Amino acid sequence: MITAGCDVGSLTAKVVILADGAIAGRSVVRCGTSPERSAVEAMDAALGRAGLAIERLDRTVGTGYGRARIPFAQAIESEIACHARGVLWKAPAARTVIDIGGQDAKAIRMNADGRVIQYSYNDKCASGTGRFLEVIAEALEVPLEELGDLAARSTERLTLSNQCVIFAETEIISLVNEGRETADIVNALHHAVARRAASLARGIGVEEAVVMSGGVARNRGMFAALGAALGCSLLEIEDPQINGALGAALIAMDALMGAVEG
Amino acid sequence: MIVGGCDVGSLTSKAVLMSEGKVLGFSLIKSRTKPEESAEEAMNGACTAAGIDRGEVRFCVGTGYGRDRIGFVDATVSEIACHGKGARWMVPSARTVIDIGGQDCKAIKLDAAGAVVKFVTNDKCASGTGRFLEVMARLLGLGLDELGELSMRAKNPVTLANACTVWAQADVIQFLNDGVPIEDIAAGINNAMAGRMAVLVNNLGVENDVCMTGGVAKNRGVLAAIETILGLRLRAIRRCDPQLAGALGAALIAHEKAAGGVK
Amino acid sequence: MRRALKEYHFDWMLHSTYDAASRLMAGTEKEYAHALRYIPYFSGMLDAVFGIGEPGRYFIKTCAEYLKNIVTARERGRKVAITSFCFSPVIFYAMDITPICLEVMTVFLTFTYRRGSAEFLDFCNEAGFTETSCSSQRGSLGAYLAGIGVDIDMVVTDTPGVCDTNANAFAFAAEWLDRPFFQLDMPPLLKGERYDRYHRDDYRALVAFLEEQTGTRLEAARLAEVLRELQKQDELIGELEEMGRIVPSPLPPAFTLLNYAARFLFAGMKPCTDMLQSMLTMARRNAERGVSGLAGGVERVRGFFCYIDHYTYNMRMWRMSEELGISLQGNILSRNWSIDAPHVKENHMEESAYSIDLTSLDSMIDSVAIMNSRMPMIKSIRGPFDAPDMWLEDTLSLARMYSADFVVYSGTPGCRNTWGMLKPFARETEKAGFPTHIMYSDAFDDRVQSWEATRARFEEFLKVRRILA
Amino acid sequence: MSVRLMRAVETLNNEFVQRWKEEGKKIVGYTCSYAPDEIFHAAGILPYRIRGHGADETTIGDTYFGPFICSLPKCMLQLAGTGAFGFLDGVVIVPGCDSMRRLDDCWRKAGEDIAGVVPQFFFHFAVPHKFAAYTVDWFEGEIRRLIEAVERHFDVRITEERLRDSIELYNRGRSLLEELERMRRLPAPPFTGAEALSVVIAGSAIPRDAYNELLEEFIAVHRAVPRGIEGRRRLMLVGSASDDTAFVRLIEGERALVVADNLCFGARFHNDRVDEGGRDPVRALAERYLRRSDCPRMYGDYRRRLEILVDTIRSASVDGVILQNIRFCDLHGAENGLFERDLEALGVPCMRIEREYGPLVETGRLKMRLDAFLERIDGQGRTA
Repeated sequence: MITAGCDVGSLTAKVVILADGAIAGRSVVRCGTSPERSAVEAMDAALGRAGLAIERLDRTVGTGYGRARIPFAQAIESEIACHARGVLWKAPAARTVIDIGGQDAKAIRMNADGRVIQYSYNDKCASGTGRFLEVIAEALEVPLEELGDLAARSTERLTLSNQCVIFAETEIISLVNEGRETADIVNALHHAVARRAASLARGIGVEEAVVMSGGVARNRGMFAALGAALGCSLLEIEDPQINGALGAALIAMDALMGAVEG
Repeated sequence: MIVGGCDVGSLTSKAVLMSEGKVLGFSLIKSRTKPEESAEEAMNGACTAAGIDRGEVRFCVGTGYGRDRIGFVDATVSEIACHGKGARWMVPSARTVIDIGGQDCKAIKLDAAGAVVKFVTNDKCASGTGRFLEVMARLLGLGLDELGELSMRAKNPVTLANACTVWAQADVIQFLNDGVPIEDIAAGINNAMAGRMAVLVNNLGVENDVCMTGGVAKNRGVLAAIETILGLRLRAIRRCDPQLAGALGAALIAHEKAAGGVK
Repeated sequence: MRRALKEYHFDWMLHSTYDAASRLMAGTEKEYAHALRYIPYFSGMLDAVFGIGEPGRYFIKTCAEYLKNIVTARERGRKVAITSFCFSPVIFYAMDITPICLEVMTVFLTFTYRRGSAEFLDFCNEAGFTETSCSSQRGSLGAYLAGIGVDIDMVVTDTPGVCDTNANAFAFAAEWLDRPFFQLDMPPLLKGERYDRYHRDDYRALVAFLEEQTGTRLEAARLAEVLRELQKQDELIGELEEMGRIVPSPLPPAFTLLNYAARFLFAGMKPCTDMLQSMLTMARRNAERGVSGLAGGVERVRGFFCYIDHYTYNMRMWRMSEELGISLQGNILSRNWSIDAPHVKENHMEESAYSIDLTSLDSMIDSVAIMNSRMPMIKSIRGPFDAPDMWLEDTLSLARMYSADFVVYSGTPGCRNTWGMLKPFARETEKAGFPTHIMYSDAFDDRVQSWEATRARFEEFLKVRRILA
Repeated sequence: MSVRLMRAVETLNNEFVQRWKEEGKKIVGYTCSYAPDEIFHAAGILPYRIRGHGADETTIGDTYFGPFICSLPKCMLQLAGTGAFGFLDGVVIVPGCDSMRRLDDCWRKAGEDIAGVVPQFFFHFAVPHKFAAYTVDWFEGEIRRLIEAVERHFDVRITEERLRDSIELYNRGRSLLEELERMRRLPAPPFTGAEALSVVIAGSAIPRDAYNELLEEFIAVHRAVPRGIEGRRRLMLVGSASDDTAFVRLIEGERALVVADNLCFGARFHNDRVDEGGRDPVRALAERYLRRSDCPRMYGDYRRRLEILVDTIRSASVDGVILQNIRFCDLHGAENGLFERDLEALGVPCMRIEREYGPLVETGRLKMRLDAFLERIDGQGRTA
């Protein structure tokens, strides 16, 4: 049985191909303005890695912001369900999932069967998103991927109070103007985003083990800051960026198996 | 007598050199992380453009976020006064100035003599800033000027969440995904921006003539939308790039200060 | 506010629209379609309301008449008062004062204007009013501040102690328009001699204020007449509320809206009784046939709103409910706290309810005072959310009684009052077994969150929480 | 500036609080200036005004409060949730506004998650929104309910005699603060607005008898100052609760002086007296605390508040007024709009600012606007 999950987010599109319960191919591509094209591009890349033709896929599930526009998906699922499903597969002990996505952050609480008990999105106007990190990285002229390493070199604790992305950018510029170290600013940024995500999770109740899902989890500084904000250690999963797509592929698999069983 | 104005903003930095009421040269650069470096680069650029030596500048006024970090200026003045002054030079009949900068926007009311009578700035939310348009344009894969051009062709502009830039983005993505024509989204973006500006201007109490400065003044869509909402025509700026208003005003104030003796 | 908008008189515009609509029902299908070409945006709302049959037509007629009263108040020598939705209008009718309920006018706006209330909202900010305040008053208030509505004689509100944003909007309006202002103030608790006395003292001060403004005395006979009609209405509402318990519910989702109209526009007036009567007839017919009040006839799930419904724009919320097969079991604000109301009896909440005593002018004023203190929001959303008689208790008892499958919060970001306690509140409703969805949208302002996004999030909730597979 | 006063502003658990606790005495915190200090003092309890000072994040605040809520109660909850108010034996929530009112709900709920952050004595104290004979009656009843609750919980007696003594002591303090206010308005004030605000705030966290002594000392020292501060623009600060002296320092900079304010942490806190001659001290307290309706929470009383402002502007020779409000503060957000309209019409330059409560960061934007405002007052840019 071969299934695929396609997660078209606001910044990147991801595809995971599952063949008989193992990841056969994966891809991450940067989104253009057309979700269709991004989806196709990501799918082609993943198929290429898996050495498969699209006809071989038994079922594909789409998710993410652009889910309704994925041309080859047979079904669509919410990101909430996909992230929960993906995490459960990789870390069965997980009960709380935090995903800091491009446009929004989500906290999900689930039971042992992977059923979503409660979830919440970031509050309106909040800055705890991946987009926030991106804007600031740009303002600081630091590549997004390097934020984590940079924060590790921080020596002084700074506080960022602005919740608005744009005004936080101004706040950061004034910190730069004051001659603050970039490492300290980045560290403060991570903690600011982490604190917002932690409040979000606390609102629905945090149950361990906690897993951070989504691309931002690859940022070591962010990962550590979230643990600190929650006051517990996070369970690490491999390749968190493709977790949503993986969840979608798993849900596709579940559906086929359910159909067989039924 | 050659005087200079240097406007170090968070996104762009500008320098203008003037002599006897004429612009000798200017430069407009993307700001660097350190304002002193931005100022140096901008001023050197302006000198090169004017073909003069830095030493020839008799008096220089600094303005913008980084104004206190510019080493070479003789005095600093707030952006509000500089934009008012600069706009006045561009449009001598101006009584209301709308300036949309990268990180904030302002509406300034001038008296007959050109002094600032009152001003309002947007400190509530960044959705009424130039940065908002920039983020949106990139999301649509457009240049800032294209955003303006395209929006003029809209048939059914969308209504956009104007409360927050991030959330407006989420809406834009949703619209893109729903297959809404890009010009309708572009128009929605410009309308949201114009709507926020209009509230600011009306709160100040609009008085003719009205002109608009700052980078966004180059966006035809926003201009048109503001004109529609305010129900008046904006005076066109032709004498120089509207984005230079702050630096220009600083240079004009430098001239006054130098002529009147340093206060 | 654009100049073009200022060229039209706001209340007349609404009045002509609803008046024309109310005439449409007499014509043929073809005439209806033809007439709607001239008010295309309004058609979504009209289709939905006329779609529910006779009660919908009564509703439009009631709205038209309410608006007509407003635009003709001056020529009829009536004083005009701006007031709030949670303020019982009976006292105005008994004293020949024409009320303008700001929140209802805002709802009318969102139903009628394509751009909704946006420019009116913005005008308030241009006038110096804070942009973070509630959109429900700001929407139509903008028109009165801009001077394109009828001339106002006084401002009367009853939200101090309950909702700052609301009370503050009325205080601002009074000052800005330079008109006499009266507030009924609400203590944080509801029951007990000390609270009753305060409610009564305060209401007597209101009556004195209204007498001073109108230069006439409140007459016992007039008040009795209005209250008798109100008693009839309370009975009808009670029966409708009882029928809402049936599974499937015979009540169409839009009945919530009609119910509002009954309480907030025309309480104690004849047209409102007719509308309620017609609603009941229809509900009974559905119940007899065992069908749901939903257009499709099939109820898939039942939802209870813990605050208000989502108005913005064009009845989309109700239309979506029809599509998805969701019976809306009303909300906290659509509840009537008459002593005979089914939920009052069921939960033994007599002390938190009101009864009408027609014995004397004094007894009637006392009755109205207590009734007013039991108006929607005024009753349930004053003290701490988990105190007796307050938001949580009311929500849970009603959600249980009406067999709701889930609870939804919809409001406005301007609602400091509910957003201040919403997270702990939702935690409690979840604990009680009700999946709870929080909408981040604004019921009156599309610009806060687009309807598309609001709907997508809501459907996601129904799916992820496995309410609607 | 007295070091002891200064420390009481900067430290929540200040030396006076510590000593008070060491003596085994009780402290009750309250959230708004409508709570009558005298009641607690008469019970031998230290009344302590709860602030949000020092909270540099609001993770706990945001867990319970929604997003569209004033940052002041969020900061208060943040501190409470981290145990910073562990020295309080009781808390009185005064529903000054909706956001503050919900501190009741949120604080109690935080107590379910974080052990020990809700003191046993937790009291919701209501204040009517208008002044009339029957509202004073009701408020008097509410004060009596508070007295009874305090007596029962802390096993104390609030006698009429002790209450009269407390009223006298606090009135004495009010007179001293009035003197401070008068000195502030001199043509050359001997201290800055930031200092003046510090002195007033300190009073909300120090036992009143000790505070009165410190105040007398402060006044005496500054009376002796040969030359006050001259040559600055004179500003008045109006609006939402602010106990941030750094904010005032930023406003003052080198060119301005805040010579008057209308803030509930400032001058609003101490104007007016409690009647000492009346028959019933509780009635006198009800009258004073309700009548002194300088907060826009008292709806329909705008004209009176405008008069207070105009009087102050005249007597303090104010050059410009800064109307600030915390984001989501509906009350001041609306009233500032009216003040701006009416004061500008009288020729008083005004500037509105919206801000967040909390650590003063990103001062660049604010500084630019303050500079522009001073330039406007100076009439700079006017070409002859």
